[in-house]
Amino acid sequence: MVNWPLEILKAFALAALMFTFLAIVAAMFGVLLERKIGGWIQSRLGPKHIGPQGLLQTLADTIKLLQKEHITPRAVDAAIFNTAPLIVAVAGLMSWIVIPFGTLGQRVLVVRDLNIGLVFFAGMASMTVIGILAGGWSSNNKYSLLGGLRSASQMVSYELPLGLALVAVAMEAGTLSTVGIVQAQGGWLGSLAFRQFPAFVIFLVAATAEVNRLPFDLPEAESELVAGYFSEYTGMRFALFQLGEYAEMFAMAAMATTLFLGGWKGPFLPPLVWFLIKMYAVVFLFMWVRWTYPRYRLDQLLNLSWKVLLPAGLIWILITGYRITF
Amino acid sequence: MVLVDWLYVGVFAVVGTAMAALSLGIVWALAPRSDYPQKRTTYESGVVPFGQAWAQFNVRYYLFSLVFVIFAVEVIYLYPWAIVFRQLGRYAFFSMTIFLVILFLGLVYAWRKGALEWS
Amino acid sequence: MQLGLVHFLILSAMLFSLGLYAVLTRRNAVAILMGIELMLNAANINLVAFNKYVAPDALNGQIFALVVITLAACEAGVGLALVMSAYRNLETVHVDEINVMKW
Amino acid sequence: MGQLAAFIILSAITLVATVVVVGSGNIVRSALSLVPAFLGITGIYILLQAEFVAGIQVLIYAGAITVLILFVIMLTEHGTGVRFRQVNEQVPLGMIAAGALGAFLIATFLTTPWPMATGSLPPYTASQIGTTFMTNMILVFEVTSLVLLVALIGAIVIARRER
Repeated sequence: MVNWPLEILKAFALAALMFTFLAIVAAMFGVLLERKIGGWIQSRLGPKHIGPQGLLQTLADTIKLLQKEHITPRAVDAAIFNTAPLIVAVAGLMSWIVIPFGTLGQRVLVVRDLNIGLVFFAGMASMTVIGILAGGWSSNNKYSLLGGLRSASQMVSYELPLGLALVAVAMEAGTLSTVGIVQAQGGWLGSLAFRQFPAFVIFLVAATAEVNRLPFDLPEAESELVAGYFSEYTGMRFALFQLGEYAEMFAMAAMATTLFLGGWKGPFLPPLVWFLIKMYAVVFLFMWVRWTYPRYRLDQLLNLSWKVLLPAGLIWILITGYRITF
Repeated sequence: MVLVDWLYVGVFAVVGTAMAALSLGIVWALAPRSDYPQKRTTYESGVVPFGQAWAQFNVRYYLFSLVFVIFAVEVIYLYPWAIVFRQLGRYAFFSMTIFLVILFLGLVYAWRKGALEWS
Repeated sequence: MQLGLVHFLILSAMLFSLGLYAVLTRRNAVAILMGIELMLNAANINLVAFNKYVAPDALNGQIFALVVITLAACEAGVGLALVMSAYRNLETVHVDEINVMKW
Repeated sequence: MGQLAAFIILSAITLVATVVVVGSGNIVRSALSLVPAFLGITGIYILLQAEFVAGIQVLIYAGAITVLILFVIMLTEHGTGVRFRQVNEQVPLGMIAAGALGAFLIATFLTTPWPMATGSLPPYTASQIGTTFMTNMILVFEVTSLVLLVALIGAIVIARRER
């Protein structure tokens, strides 16, 4: 029988560990990586002064954010105003439950291998939309409301191609559980990126849009609407939105590795190292795209999702089905 | 056992909210509080805010979320089929093709009727 | 006390009556739609509970719950389309003000 | 024993959120508290070992329908809606009717002897749901796609401005 108190204890420890891991790796290190890579691409240096090679820059930022005052504008719906960043941060964290990091001997390093892993992951991605709408609405500010609506309609339109890419992978692997999918992929050449290349492209494009990253970050673009849905948020609440966004970005990169690049499988290095290499490769791809492509206008952006990605996803599912059944 | 998996999910939600709220609590404890009316006005790039924020827009936002709901429902029917269609042979594939073609008609209709236009 | 079928039925009865209360007493058409969604959810809980306790061999209850979720999505879509077009023509979403048959 | 505790916590979350949905004056607050209500119901489905339906509930109800409702509220609230009286004059009547129905339902649930079965559900429901959909529920499956198509076309015709 399941020893419940032990399981609860393990769950608490794992949750605390995962949250700190995400706060440090995804948020702090991610932001630093972004600024460093941005600098390198634009042939400038990026943060350099705090700590060796600027490594402690985001740590200093976090400590600064912890001391900044929370300004709550007048006539704001305080309850929703405060819970919106929590929703986005927790949704970003919870999508990490189903991601397998690697194997230690026989055990797979995954928090819990849910057997509807992909559906759970898609569900958590759709929770972020609720947080963004709540934040946009409760800030009682025309710009944040508009930014919230535009960002929500963008994320909503890109959830469908994301779902279709997940379905294509589920068809190939025959299971919804992420660990099963990684085991279904062969070694280096057997990974799904080759057999499911269109689904891989759709997944990457939809993931970039789902996380509101350039070239799809119109709703919070500097040139557009002040600061989109979080223009009223200051200090730590703003940092929570950022934490949720970066955690979601890293989760998308980790999911792309798990589904398409063969997860932790690789010839020589230990599995965990392989997983991190592939994940950071995809993160680098996201960042590289950010600093090279111009921003899409909102109607081009929505047309791309509805008129290109969605039909392509549907047709690709039919092709995969045909290929597998015959 | 299935329940243990979802116990982890529940504990993750609770601990995640607690730690995020903890960080907000630290700020509430640490941060200075100097409160005066001008600071609390909503941010309008310096202009004094006028009118209601809830300016209502036209119907295109609704149409996008409507088409999203219908196709989200379609995607959930794809998940169970995707797992088992391999063992079920051809007719399962053909029945799903009919399903997808019918809904593709819906997408074409929405496309031609301008429900997907942003103008 | 073991978790039995009756617990789930009582919970769904409570949810159903709360949803019915919302439908009967709310003025805003969207709030009425929310009440209907709650009532549909209550029915879904019953379906899935019966499927587990009374007829566990075939998953008919859960499949029926999935179809009910689909219909709830369609109903919400069409209902809100009506609310949108009523709002555009009558400038109001309060149901007791929408009492003229031809706008 | 643990399941009963989990059931009590989950139904408490659901009922509190439902009371906020039903009773709140601010329409957006009641729309947003639909989300914890639906997530509580997802927990109930998990207790009933309906894992796939729980995943779908999160995806569709909490993710799609609530977003649709929020969009419509934001499009139809011209800022003054929040101060309008949200409740019509039938409150006492509505309360009595809903309370009576609830009491009647609970009474019938408690008294009828439910034919408890001894079998147990398969742990992984997603694949069996897929098989059942494709084998003996094939008609339901195809008709649902027609229903979706009709709902989509109907909603677009109603909502779109007549050019």
